[in-house]
Amino acid sequence: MSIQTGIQTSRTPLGRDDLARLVARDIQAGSFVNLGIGQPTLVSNYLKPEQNITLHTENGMLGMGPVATGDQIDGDLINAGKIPVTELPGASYFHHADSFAIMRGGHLDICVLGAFQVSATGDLANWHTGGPDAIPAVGGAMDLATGAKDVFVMMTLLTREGVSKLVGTCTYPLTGVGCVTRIYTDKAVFLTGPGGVQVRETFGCTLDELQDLVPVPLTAATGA
Amino acid sequence: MSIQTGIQTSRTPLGRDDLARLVARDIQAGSFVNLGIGQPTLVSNYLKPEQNITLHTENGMLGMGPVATGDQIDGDLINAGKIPVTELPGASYFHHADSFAIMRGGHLDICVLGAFQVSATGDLANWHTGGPDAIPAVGGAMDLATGAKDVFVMMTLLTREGVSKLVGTCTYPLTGVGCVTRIYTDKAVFLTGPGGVQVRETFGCTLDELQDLVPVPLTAATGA
Amino acid sequence: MLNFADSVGEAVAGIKDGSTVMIGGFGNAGQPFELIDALLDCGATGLTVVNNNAGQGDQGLALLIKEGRVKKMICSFPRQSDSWHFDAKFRAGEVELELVPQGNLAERIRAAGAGIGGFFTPTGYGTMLAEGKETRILDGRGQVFETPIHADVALIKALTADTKGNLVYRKTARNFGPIMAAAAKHTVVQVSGIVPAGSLDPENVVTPGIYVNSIVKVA
Amino acid sequence: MLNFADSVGEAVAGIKDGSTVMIGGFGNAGQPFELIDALLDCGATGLTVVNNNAGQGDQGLALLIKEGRVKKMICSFPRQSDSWHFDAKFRAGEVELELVPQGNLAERIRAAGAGIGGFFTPTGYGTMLAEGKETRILDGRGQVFETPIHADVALIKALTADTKGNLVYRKTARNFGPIMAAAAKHTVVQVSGIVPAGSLDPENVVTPGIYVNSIVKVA
Repeated sequence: MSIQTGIQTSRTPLGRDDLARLVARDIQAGSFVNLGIGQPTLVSNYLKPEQNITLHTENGMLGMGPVATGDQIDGDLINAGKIPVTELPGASYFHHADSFAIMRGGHLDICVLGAFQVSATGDLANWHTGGPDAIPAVGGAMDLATGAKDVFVMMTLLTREGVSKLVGTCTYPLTGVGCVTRIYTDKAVFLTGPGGVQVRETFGCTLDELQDLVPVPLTAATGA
Repeated sequence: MSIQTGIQTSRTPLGRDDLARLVARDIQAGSFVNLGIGQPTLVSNYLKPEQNITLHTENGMLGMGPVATGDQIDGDLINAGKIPVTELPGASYFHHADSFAIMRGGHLDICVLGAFQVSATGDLANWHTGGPDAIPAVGGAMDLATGAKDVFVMMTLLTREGVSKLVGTCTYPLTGVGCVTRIYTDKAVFLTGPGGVQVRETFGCTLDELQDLVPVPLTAATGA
Repeated sequence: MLNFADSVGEAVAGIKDGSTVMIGGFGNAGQPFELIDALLDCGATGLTVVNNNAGQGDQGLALLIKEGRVKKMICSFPRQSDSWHFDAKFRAGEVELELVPQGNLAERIRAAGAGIGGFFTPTGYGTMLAEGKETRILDGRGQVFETPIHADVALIKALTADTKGNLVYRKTARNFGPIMAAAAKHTVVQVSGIVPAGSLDPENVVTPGIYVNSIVKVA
Repeated sequence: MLNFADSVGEAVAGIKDGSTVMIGGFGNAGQPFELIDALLDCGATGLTVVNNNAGQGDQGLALLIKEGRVKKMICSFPRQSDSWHFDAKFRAGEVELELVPQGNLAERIRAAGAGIGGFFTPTGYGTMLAEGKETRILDGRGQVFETPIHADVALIKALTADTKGNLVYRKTARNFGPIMAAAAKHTVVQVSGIVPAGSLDPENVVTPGIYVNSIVKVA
């Protein structure tokens, strides 16, 4: 499969499952990956056995398997979303400091996170609306954002109100500074980095149409 | 056994084994203890099973047993002095950072160390002669001196040249500052602390005779 | 000195008003429910509680908060669909919250047990959770100074203890147990079973007995 | 990507001149003798070596030092009765020494693996090993600022690996292996046996495979 430059690869926007399938396809074989709670969890449905991906869950496990069903359900074996899961051959358990050392020490190849906003320079906001009455809760979001070698964001490009979540500067409280390397949305895949925001591919829109939706300058990616 | 105040408890100086027996007797039942290389190792010969002492060795073990002999010798089971040892029921192994966390986190009740010099305020010098041609080597001495709840020193009171190793200020490079709580010597047991140097008991000399040997003010201990 | 308690009540009896209490568990996995219930029964109040969350539903830590025993929560994720008791107390200004990124929480607890006086970490740099904290650039990255979290007491759950206090855990229920045991002055453990010293393989001990003060078997 | 090498030579082939190489072991326990011999054979020079000691007798690390491959040693205990090669090179000014208290060595290696930018510790405070270092009073104690030790390569020895790279060790041979595996960009492990994934109990894995890059079985 070759990825061409800033091209429209789908005539329609991608649904959540298609987006998850795309992220799964882009994860290099042999990678160690943490999938955030929510939409990123869908990615696990599309990882292929031959990719030999090892999933990490920050509550203390490598080699996490699919969600547990029926007799598999074991209260002592849960993921970061507190959902019962299973273990795969070659799994390992460790305590919380060792588990976060894996994340914070830069050992995860990729983490996939949801987002409220991502800035043109890769700042991530995904933990707190900043509302005056909101009770803040952060969990492991900042450790994942700061620690993984690559941080992939999955989100819809626009809010329900039609406002771009890809922004010049985040208005929501930050999770991490300059940490996001790729943004997977229903309308396009963006690469963030020193060269500004590049568009790898679009779904159901042209690059020009995309630019009209997004308040930061876009260029076509010169390779991915 | 009751310990009286600053009294002469032996008519002669103590030999190395008698001193080791005394230290062993003074270790409270149930303690976790690290015995330094050299003279302190002798203490293990006099610990009684009913004391239920657990020995730590900083290369990565709790529950160390006696020195290995014959078929017990196993190159993968050594102590900090690199001598083959044995394991007792209830032992555990851990890596170096976890092992030193035990020492540095204040979890050992007692460590027993040799010394070149101890100051009146409990400074310890036991790792380096400071000679211009000496190659320095520190090992775990500073971690033990700084980390254990109580640091007991075992040494002869005088050098071969007859100079007191209990000093006003150490002239050798320090291992730790204000860390020593007790000094076991052939001539006396000293307690160091905010109240200055107190003598718990003497061996083969009176308190006055001891004071003549030592360049720091001594008082009789008011209790131990 | 290691103690084997006959009941959870006896195991938590020494907890004083105003104590800092670490409570293990992530979700229900590894939560020492019986010890938390005993803490509620023993009446200690004015507590600072360290836990990943701030109580769920109408049980355990949530009840402790509801009853006004908790002066301050140190946690990473207080807001959950069923954290209504914390939510109410927090909005009423009746419980203080120190919100800590989960990895900083784990590392700060680990630092306390390991005798580390403080450390720099990139986690939280440039965010509101680093406001007012010392920062510096190290290894080319902005980093935040974080300090150890010590506790008077840890209440944790393990699978099995031996008679020397060595512990093994089960699957993801291990979570905070080992680091909290090391960070607290007094560690109380509830276990499903107690075996003679020598029954656990020394290679597989997760928490050495040196970190454990009181063990109680719960049904 | 995890690689199973056919020989120790293949396993160390990528080590470049000027690399920082961590070598596991304390005394002979856990020393990866075969990997060190292969490092000697591969010819890499100008190395910074991190090990608890600085070579013993006429083998392994001592030979590497004798042959002038080691520019700098970072260790806690270089002086031993049989460390003549290091002694000679050091007195001749041909090898640099960074002497580190053993616990600081372990904690600095651990910090590198855990993403800690630096930490304060009481160990060494007020001694010549803290000279020139930043200090501050924390928790009422003088403490010294220490920085992580990263490495390009770690050479370690474990007992058994599974096909996912998970490792278990044997007795006190565990020592520096787990923390060096996490601190190095590339970790090479010599093992006595390799078993299929699923053969090691997930509760008992000491080094998860994420830290391991190359595995070679030695006789």
